[in-house]
Amino acid sequence: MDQLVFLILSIISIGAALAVIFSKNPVYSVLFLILTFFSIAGHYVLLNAEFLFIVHIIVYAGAILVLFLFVIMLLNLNKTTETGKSMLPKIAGAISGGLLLIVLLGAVKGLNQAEAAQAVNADMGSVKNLGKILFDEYLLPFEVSSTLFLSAMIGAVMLGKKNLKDH
Amino acid sequence: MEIFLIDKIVLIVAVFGITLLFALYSTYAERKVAAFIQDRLGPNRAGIFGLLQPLADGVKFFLKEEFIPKHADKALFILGPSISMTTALMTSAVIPWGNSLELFDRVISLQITDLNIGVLYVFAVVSIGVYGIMIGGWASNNKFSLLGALRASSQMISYEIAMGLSIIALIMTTGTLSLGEIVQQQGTPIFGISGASWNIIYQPLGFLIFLICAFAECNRTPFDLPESENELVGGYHTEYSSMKLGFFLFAEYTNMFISAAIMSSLYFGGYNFPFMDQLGLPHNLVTILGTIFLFAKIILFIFLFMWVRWTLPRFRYDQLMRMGWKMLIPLALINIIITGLLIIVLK
Amino acid sequence: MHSLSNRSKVVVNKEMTLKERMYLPAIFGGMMITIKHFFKRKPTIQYPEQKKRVQ
Amino acid sequence: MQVLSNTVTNYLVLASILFAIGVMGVLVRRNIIIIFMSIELMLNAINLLLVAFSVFHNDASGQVFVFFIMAVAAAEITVGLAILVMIYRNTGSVDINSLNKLKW
Repeated sequence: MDQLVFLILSIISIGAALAVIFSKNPVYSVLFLILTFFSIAGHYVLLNAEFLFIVHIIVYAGAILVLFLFVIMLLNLNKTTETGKSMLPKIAGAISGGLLLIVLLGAVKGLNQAEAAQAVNADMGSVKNLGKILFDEYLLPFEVSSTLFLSAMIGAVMLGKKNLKDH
Repeated sequence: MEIFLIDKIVLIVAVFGITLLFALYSTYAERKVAAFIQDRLGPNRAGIFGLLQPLADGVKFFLKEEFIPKHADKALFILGPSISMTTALMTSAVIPWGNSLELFDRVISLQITDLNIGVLYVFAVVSIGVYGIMIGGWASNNKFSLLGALRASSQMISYEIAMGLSIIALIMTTGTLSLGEIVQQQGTPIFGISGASWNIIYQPLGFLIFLICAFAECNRTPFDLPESENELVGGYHTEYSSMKLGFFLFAEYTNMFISAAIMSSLYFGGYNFPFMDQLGLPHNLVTILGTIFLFAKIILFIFLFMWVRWTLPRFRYDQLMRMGWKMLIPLALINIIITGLLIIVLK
Repeated sequence: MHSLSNRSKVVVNKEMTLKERMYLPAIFGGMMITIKHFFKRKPTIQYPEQKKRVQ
Repeated sequence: MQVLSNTVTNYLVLASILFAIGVMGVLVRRNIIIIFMSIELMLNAINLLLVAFSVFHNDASGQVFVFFIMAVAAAEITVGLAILVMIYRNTGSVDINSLNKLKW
């Protein structure tokens, strides 16, 4: 049962990920990326990581991809054609990407893991457990990441502002 | 196991049916409320008091010509309203529609599923609800629709932040993310009255912020800029016709019903009502009474939504953004700080 | 120019006070007005069945 | 306690495929937005792997790290999209071939 769900989710995520990079229209790319992220969220459910599942949907599907879609619609980018007629860089890129995949898969195959089905702690991914760890052991990184957010926000506002000399 | 499944399926079908019925009759109620506020009578020809009007409207929607503009993106044009409708209906799964019933020696919970991250689930569904409007507006290939879609997305993202912050203060007092538990906690006696310790007593400011954000998230007046008729023709649904338009409108009313239900469960005690344990009634009767009370609260909230719509004018776009970012978010942060201080002091 | 309804008001662009800027009292006042109309008797006449005499 | 029937190798294979697709997207496409999306895809492959490892090794730290990666990704995207809007304003396109001012 679990394995069947895993297989279906994996096929969806790989297919949608391929569609992301090969669709002509950026709006379609964003929509396929949403599909990919939902299937990855499904994997999180399968792994009992309920908190990450919901945060993943809120952060990625709810905020980041809406921003992508917003920018594409705002700048009306759906018609832009890509320059660079020569196919050579594209073929080279595709081949090197494929080679990377082969190397990674080879490394995985060489791991020689004799793992059977494992018993895991089903309660590990709960909000309570993760919250305790986050605010106990990782309090400093948490605060630092909030500073990062603040600086990113200020940076985005400064970048987005029109040049004051123009007025 | 199988009996459990049958319970759930019956419950899901019932909840969907009731939600759709409410959405259907909200359109009728909206027209009646508007009429009464404007010293008119409203629809009163179809059936007694015009009660069959929604059915007539539905038939009309189905029989209208289905029109897809030539330059529209066909697949996304159809996808837009479907996403809107799906996300509008999805939230009803975690709302506790009543306490448990004891039937045939079994305990049946009137909540489809009690996720222990229920509040976050509601939040996630709300945050993906914006895609329906954005995709529909973009696929129409019409500048008014596109403007409506852009406005909808920026408005929803802005108000989601304030909404989340106001919920955080609530969660700090309740200490749980499960909607079922939050409602149950509100049933504890206060001042000797059982079923009256509603969260509105602890979080008045948070509730006000949540209410304003709920108006903005449902695209209701005074925040209905995405579909403002007099500047954007119809906003994101300018190009839609027939049942696809019906889906968009229906999704709006469903959202209104669901957000009314969420507000009643989060802040107004859900199915709890004052003196519920002191009347000495059997458990099942109390449960049924509680569900009736929940629906009464929901109807009151829907009336509030409509009352506000026919009273207040629409905000200007910059006023909307200023209110979201410069008033509601700081207020919500202050609310969090006050709540935290009170929790520390009272402990 | 003379106003027709005697209800015209000269616009003043003064700074709004805190109470006015909160909008809430004004919103509440407006809602009271509409709810008053909600319970008013309606002057509607059901035309084909009910006819008003023309003077 | 719950028994998972998938092994960590399954997740390793899936994550490597997703990561490679992301790399391919960065190399093949010339549109900045698509490149951004490919980077997000790579980050997500890493996230998935971290969650899988954390679950199979019974250590919740991995999930906390995923949380941090999400935070950093969100910050990266806000700044990145702001830069993208500036680029579009100045050059009128989002093709990375138009950004050749610094090329020799």
